[in-house]
Amino acid sequence: MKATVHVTLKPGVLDPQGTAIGHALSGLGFAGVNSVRMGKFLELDLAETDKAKAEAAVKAMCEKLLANTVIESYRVEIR
Amino acid sequence: MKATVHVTLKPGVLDPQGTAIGHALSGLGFAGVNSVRMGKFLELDLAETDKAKAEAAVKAMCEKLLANTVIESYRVEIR
Amino acid sequence: MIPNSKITDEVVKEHGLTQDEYALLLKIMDREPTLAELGIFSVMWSEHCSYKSSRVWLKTFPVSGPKVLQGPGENAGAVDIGDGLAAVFKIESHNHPSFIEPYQGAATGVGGILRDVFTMGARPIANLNALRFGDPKHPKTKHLVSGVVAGIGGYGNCIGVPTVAGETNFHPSYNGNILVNAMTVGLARADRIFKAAARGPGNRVLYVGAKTGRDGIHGATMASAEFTEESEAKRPTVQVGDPFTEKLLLEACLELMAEDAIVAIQDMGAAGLTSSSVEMAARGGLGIELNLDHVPVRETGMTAYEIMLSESQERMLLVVKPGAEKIAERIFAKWELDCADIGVVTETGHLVVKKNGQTEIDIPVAPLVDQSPLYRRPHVPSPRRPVIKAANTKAAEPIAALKKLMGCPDLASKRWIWDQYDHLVGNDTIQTPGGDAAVVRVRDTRKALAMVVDCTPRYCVADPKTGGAQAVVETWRNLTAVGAEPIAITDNLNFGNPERPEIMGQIVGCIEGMGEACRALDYPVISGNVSLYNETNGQGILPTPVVGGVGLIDEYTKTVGLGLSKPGLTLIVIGETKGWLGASLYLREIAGWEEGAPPPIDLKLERKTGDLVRGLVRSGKAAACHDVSDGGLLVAIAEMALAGGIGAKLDAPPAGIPVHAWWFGEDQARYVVATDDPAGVLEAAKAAKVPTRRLGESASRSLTLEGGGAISLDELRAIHEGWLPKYMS
Amino acid sequence: MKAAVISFPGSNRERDIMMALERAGARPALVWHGDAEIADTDLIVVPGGFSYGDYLRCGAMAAHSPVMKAVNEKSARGTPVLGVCNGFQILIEAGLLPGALMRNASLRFVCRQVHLRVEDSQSVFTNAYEKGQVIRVPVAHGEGNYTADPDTLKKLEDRGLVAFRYVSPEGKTDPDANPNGSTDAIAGIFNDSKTVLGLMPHPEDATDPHAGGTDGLGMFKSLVNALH
Ligand SMILES: Nc1ncnc2c1ncn2[C@@H]1O[C@H](COP(=O)(O)OP(=O)(O)O)[C@@H](O)[C@H]1O
Ligand SMILES: [Mg+2]
Repeated sequence: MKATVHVTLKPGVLDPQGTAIGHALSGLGFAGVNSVRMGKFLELDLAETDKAKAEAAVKAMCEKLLANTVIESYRVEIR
Repeated sequence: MKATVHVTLKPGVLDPQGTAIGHALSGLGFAGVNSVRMGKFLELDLAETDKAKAEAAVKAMCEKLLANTVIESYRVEIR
Repeated sequence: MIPNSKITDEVVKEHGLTQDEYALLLKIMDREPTLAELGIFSVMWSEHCSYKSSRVWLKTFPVSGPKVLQGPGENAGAVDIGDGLAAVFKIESHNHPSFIEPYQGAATGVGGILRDVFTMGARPIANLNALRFGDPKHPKTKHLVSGVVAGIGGYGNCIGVPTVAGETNFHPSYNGNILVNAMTVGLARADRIFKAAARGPGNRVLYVGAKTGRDGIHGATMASAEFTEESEAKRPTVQVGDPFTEKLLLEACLELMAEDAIVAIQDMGAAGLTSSSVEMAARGGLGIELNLDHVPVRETGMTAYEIMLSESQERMLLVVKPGAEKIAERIFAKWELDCADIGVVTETGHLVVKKNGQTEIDIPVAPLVDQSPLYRRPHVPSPRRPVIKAANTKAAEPIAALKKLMGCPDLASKRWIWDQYDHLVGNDTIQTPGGDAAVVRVRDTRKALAMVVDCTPRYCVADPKTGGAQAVVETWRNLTAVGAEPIAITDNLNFGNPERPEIMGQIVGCIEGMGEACRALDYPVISGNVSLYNETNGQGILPTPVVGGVGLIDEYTKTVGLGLSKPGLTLIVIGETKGWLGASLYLREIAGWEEGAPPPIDLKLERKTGDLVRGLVRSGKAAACHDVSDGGLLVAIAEMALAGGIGAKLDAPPAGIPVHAWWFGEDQARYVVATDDPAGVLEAAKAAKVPTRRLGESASRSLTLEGGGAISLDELRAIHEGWLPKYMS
Repeated sequence: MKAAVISFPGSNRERDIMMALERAGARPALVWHGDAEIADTDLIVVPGGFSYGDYLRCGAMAAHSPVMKAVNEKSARGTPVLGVCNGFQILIEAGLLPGALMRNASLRFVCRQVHLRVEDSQSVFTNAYEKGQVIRVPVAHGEGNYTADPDTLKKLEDRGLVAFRYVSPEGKTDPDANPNGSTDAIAGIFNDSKTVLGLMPHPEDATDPHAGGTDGLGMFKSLVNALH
């Protein structure tokens, strides 16, 4: 199965990268960008064939490694 | 409007980070992870209210800055 | 005033104030405070900001001397190094945040100490770090090591300040409370040191740097509260660092400082806008009025409470000369930083804070600062430990013991760590990590600064006074070993809960020992930091008073390292070896015994021995030099051999001392010198009345002990370099 | 020889490289990234550091700075351009050199002395070295893992456009000697005309006998030889 994981900063947590990208975009002449937030996107290819089990496993991976749950939240999708 | 951008490495481009994460996952005891690919995920908040225009603008941002089209591809969604 | 939102006992308690402290607050205010005012008292009277448990003892440190330009009390201390220049330095802890979020906690710790130094008008030239982690076998340790090291590197590398030295120990007492202490050394013009005292009513107050968010609100109170399981729930209080913004802030501030524009400048560290504005007003004996509507924020709907207590990083508060606002605006705009006029210096002596046209805070500054609680907490001295006779300890075969020691977590090479730190940027690093002290050149002069951090917690727990003195003395020795003249120290006192008399006893003992050593060596304390309540569920850390020392080298080509660079050098130990094994690393690692009184310190002897050694280095008589510390003589020689890639043939120990005590005893006031001119060294030592003994000669690519086996450098190196990478993989 | 050293927000080795140029007898001058013009110069240097914090992708934002247009123009007219570390990343992002620099294979920043083999001594950047010479210089980066598509790699090899490779002190390629996992141990490359050089290591931090040795001086001497 394929899993995708979105890891994003929790609301309110400073995102220096996003801020700098927003700045750079306006410097390049792109007007009207109010804000940019940057996160991570992971695609996992899993041997597991049971959807529920795959989801549980990926969530465990997020808690343990893929996301820093102190400042980040994550979203898992299984296909 | 809100735009989301997924920037991922093109197929065939080596992904050292994804590989390392895959290793780390198996080190943590997660079996059956065949491969991991890592990408970026951006959320933009735009002043533009026309969907087509917003999409065109964000695509231009990707071409110019957000993605390195030599090794990365991107996907834009507007909501 | 805005209406009061019910200050209950519960609310007061949540703010970390005792009933007595709250009563004092009421007396000062002469009315019930607003919640925002309570918040301000809470952070200003926290242990972290007020030093309420340690202040009476800190006053006993010697803080002056002919070279001291600025002692404790400002953002950082400063000493005169000649040529019209000053070395500015300080150490700071970020222990609790680093335990909760190791990467960001450590990174923002580095960011904070850098700001303390460049706030003084100094360009940072080097970073150091002192790290203590729990048992390597503890499930959290590896993750913490990896995050902390990446965070320190991530911040320092990006801002372009080399991280040149540090120390890293492991002990189960740090399982729930790691220590992350970061030190920065900077250079300033001696006649242009900037201070934080507000002057001139009517002068404008400017806010520059990053926008304010809801980061780390209550961070300062958290850093003073004992950890419980629940405190992990305070997680959203961690701040995220932005080294890129800090780099811009650094360059912009230094550019502005070159103009005649600044009256006072203070970084926003712990307790952010609160402590910076209060301290500026207090130091100038004046008031400050702030309008929070002008503070750049990155969240909507922030309250006065939140804005005043936010610990968002990379921000500065300035008071500028009349008309200088324009200069500041131009420079900050060039560096693409926010700069906002948020208030004015007043004559009222009050901190007045307005938001949406309402006065939310109105506190008399002088009593807030001067009447802050001060405790002379009860303390009991640590029980005396017995002196352990070397003859009563396990005698291991020297090569086997050496192998064990060189590969133990505390002594194993920390290359895996410093490889992740850019220790070269600037191209002034004359001695890189791996030696006794790092040496960094002073630009455009022939001088260099030597710098080091040290502490031996196992001595401090065994006998706080001796341990405190030893920490000071070890930095002094490390500076001496590279030929530097030690100038002054900064210190970071890391301890458990001061409300426990045993812990308070450790604090008092360590401070006493440190002060005594500083006085005897003319080596004053010019800055420092205190971190208490490093305790989880009643389990305190080992007492860890980290000392950061800085020394001056007049001619940078005349420093030596510890490496044996060629065969045929005579190795001589300077100082007397009696074979003291109590509280030694040998005893802990080989006999599994953390016991005994630590080696005594004789400060007169230290001084005499160090002065001799410094002379040997400076006169070129020493081709290599290393002080003898953890692990004793044989470990010191092994480190010299590995550093230079040349081994040694060592003579048999003298009669009358157990072989293992000779090689691994930790008697103080000793150095190993490698020389081309043994006669010259012995003569100088004799003139100085310092005992010496020939140890052997540098030779081949192995260490050979007469009558005691041998080991190749390749094998030794594999052991020494192998532990940490293997552990982290 | 005049050299223009470009400074971006977040650059941090501009002074190191200016000192190295001076030690070799050149006259360097700083140029601010916001400037649209570069005064008359014999050489352009894009120094190391963390331009724009290395956010998004290393070098991506700097590659769009106003000054980069001028760099492109001058380069097209033959002015030599040297990019070191972050400068290499910027030149790649700006399209002046092919390929990409990925996270180090270890995923860790690495600062240490490495050995490089000089693969070509015919360029303005390397004429003071011998072909095959091994030099010792430091690296300090987190994203220096060079990669390119097979066609590009083949072209680099066929046309002798690999400038330096990571090797053991004895001059052999060896995985242990490769600090970042770069394909074919590539440490630095030229453009087609060998007027642009990008490399990850820092020769500028090996130009002083008391701070890291002098093996890097050859690069700056080469430039002075060729461009005086
Ligand atoms: N966290 C660290 N960062 C940088 N250098 C470190 C770190 N930990 C240890 N080192 C370096 O490792 C060497 C050995 O450290 P240590 O055993 O504490 O030395 P000493 O016994 O002389 O005090 C020193 O050069 C020190 O600077
Ligand atoms: Mg030492």
